[in-house]
Amino acid sequence: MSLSHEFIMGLVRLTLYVVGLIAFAAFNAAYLSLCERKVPAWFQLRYGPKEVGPFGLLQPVADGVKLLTKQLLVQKGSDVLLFKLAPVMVITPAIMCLAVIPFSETLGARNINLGLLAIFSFSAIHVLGTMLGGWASYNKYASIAAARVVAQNIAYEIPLLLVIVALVMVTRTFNLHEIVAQQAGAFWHWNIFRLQASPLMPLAFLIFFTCMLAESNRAPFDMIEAESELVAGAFTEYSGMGFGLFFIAEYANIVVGCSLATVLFLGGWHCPFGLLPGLHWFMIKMYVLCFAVIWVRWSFPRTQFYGLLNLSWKFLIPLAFVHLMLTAVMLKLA
Amino acid sequence: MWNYLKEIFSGGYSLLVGMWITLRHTFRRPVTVQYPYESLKMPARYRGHIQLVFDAATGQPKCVACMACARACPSNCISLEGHKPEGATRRVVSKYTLDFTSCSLCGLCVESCSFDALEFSKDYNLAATKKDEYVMDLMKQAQGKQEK
Amino acid sequence: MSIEAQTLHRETFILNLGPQHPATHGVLRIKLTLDGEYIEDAEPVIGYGHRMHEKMGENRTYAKFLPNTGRMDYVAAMFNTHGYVCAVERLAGITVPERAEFIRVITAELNRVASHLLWVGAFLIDLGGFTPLLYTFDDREQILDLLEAVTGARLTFCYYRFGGVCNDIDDDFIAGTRKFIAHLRSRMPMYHALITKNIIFRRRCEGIGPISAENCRKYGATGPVIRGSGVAYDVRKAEPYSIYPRLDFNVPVYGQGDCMARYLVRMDEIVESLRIVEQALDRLPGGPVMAEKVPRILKPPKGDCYFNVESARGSFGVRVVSDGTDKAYRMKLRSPCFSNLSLFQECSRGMLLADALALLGTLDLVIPDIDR
Amino acid sequence: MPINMLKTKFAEIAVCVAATPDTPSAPLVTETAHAAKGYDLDVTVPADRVTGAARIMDEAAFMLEAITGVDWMAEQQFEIVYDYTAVALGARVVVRARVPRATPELPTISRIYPGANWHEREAHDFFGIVFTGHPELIPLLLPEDADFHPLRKDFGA
Repeated sequence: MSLSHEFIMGLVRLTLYVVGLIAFAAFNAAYLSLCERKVPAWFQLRYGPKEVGPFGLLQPVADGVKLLTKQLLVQKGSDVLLFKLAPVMVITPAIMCLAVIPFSETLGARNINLGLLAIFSFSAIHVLGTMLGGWASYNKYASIAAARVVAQNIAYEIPLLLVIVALVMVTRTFNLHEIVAQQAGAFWHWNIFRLQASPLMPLAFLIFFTCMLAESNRAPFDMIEAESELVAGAFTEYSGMGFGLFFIAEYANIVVGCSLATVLFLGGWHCPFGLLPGLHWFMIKMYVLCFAVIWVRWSFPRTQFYGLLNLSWKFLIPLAFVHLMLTAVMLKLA
Repeated sequence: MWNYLKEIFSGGYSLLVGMWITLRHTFRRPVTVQYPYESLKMPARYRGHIQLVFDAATGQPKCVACMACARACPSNCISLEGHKPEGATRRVVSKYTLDFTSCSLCGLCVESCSFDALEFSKDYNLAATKKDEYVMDLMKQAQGKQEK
Repeated sequence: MSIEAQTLHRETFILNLGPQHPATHGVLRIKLTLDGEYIEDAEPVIGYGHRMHEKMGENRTYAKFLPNTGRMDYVAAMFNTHGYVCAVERLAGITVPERAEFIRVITAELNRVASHLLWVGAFLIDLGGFTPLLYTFDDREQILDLLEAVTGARLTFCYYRFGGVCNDIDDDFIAGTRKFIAHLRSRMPMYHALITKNIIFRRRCEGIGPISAENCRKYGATGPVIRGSGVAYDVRKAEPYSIYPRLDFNVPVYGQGDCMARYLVRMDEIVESLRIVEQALDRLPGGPVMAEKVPRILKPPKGDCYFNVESARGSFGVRVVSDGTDKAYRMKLRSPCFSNLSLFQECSRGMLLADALALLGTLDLVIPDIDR
Repeated sequence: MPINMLKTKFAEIAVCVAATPDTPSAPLVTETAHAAKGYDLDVTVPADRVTGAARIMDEAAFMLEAITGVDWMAEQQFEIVYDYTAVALGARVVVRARVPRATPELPTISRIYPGANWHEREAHDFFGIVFTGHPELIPLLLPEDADFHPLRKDFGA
């Protein structure tokens, strides 16, 4: 059996990308979780973790080791298969999503034509994973959280997709690489400021960001792990790395969401002043958005569940529709 | 419609104000005390566990074993013995035990003492691994402190 | 039909909230019957921290019971001690020197501020906001520092004695308190901007968990709960004690009866308490802080009496029945939280789980105070 | 409702006793000095009339503050004390009733004051007083299998 050179190279490339993406996701989870503890510490007039390593930089390692040494307890009466499958189902799509994101002109695992669609189809799976995890836990708090996560994600998928549809109408492509390429140049070329396409573009970005928070179950929309109501929500029964995977997935989802926001609205790897485009600009933009996610979480109380649905159905969806209509009209007129 | 838009703007503005407040706090100095490295000085009236006061002139405890403190204690955690040495004008304490496991740090014993023979320790690092360590022999403790 | 079949038929399930649950602030268990997320029935199960303080009051002398009082409502320990010493003083006919009365009011009101600040933070935790807790703790800590310098303890003060207080306050305390009052006043706009005006917070509180004035009366709910339902009932005004009649302060009342009203009552009470402390400091007279001729072993005459104080959570009452010996024949401690919690079952019916927890938070429960 | 009106109302249901054998018996309704006692009106009613007293208090818009017992060993009686306070007046009324220690039973007032439910359960816990007609007279503060009553004077501490 002879394997062609290209096939082997392709396999190596694939393996490298898979390893690289998993490493990227894990690294982000580790250090975003450190940020998640350091940033609120600054807000709250304290120091945050500072014992492990210089400035607490090795704290994620300590956390990881602790999680790895813990036993994954499976509660009697729970659905063992689903219970163990759920964390995997949550983390895999998050990593898959990273595969189509163009980090720079040349860096990106796969440049496929339907990249945007791929991301939305993958990201729908993690909802299922969380739901199954909560359901299989055989715990009432987790079951309530499982029901909540579905209602919440359905409600927020709609405005999210409406905003994306409007954007795609403007860009005329699903290819993320091309979407970024269209935004080349200084910041007024970015989609967020593409006011000639629709004057509501900045608002569309805010809707996208809000929905992204809700989709990744982040505060103030963290209904599924509302600790003052549901103890730890869907993750109540998870211990050790079972919980660890959910944890990594949460941050991977934030990274995906922020990357997507960067790609779609903030000009991807392009510099705001048209200078030196590259990976660093992408990273700066993405991490600024990640900081905003953490910032929002530590500034506000949690919304009530009907408040969350009200926000989606009464505010975000109508606004997204208005934005969609306006974009269509502008396109027709242009 | 107007109210609808007003709500969006006022609501959004209130969120921005909240974020601005938390961000502003970032630039203030942390208020926490990094405990094992730095510790606070206890105020003069801090009620720690009790200890015996020694007479500077004689080097002996001021306590005359009148049992007032033991009687005042709501939790009965003070037990002491005293004797009257020959030729002395007053009794001296020979054994003073504080069962810290049931002490509630109320300070009624110090208040009841008419000889100023009891004071509060300012030591608050009182973690121990065994219950026995909390049955404190105040005579011994005080001697240990004097030797230091 | 068996119980299980009925439950199946109604499609409700029972959820044990607690005894260890983040929202119950202690070992309180609430047996919830839920229909989806709607509460059909919420039965509080209490007594996990029961220590029988009333029996302890019967088998030890009056003075020895003093430390116990701080251990019921440990967040606002001054008030329990205040109610207790005042009840015994009333029974034994001890008059307290004026300076001691002023010091009592100053420390008690500072304690009220500390308690309310803690509540604001803890309530925000119930609603899922963590940062305000740290800010209120920062401010509360300064009160505790002040009180610690005077009383020697940060929580279980045990500061009042029959006939006065055990330590006099010094100039450092007065200067520190004045500084703190100015500091907290400057912080209040920040709290209002961060919490009160926040749209999410308002949505979580406005119109949520209404308690009618009638329900408050029927269940004996007092304190900020009844004042949030539009009834201006404050023991400090209704049955004036200590030097309160001589001080100028308002009783904040909000009529809506919802969580927001109770929250606003407490926020306004912080400001009012600061005013009280300031006035008391301005008029602080000299003189002794302990009445003379208070016997070491107190033996009040036969009879009974009742004394009520306005604690941070409502009206805290002590009924002492004396048989002329050095120990109380009967000591009834009426805790405000006990009555405040008892209306939860009725008022939470039909609410969503998260809203009910907001309602539970605004009742400002201190579990050891309920269980005694 | 002012105190003197309450006084006449309570006089109808209060226990009547004679101070000395020669004097005519008078209802046990005493006005007391608030500053000395902490309450304004001290009423003693027969055990079966506590609901009537509660109704009077309810009509006068009083709030139920507490229900408690006192164990009078020497007289072989339990005294049940109801503390009412008027939110508007700042007046406080104490209603007392006595039951024999052997059969400590009296009607519940939890239908008039739902808040009495817990107070009565607490009194049942501590003294073993049975409030007839109470919806669920099970231990509240004590463990659910508690069969002792700690505030009885003959309870070994």
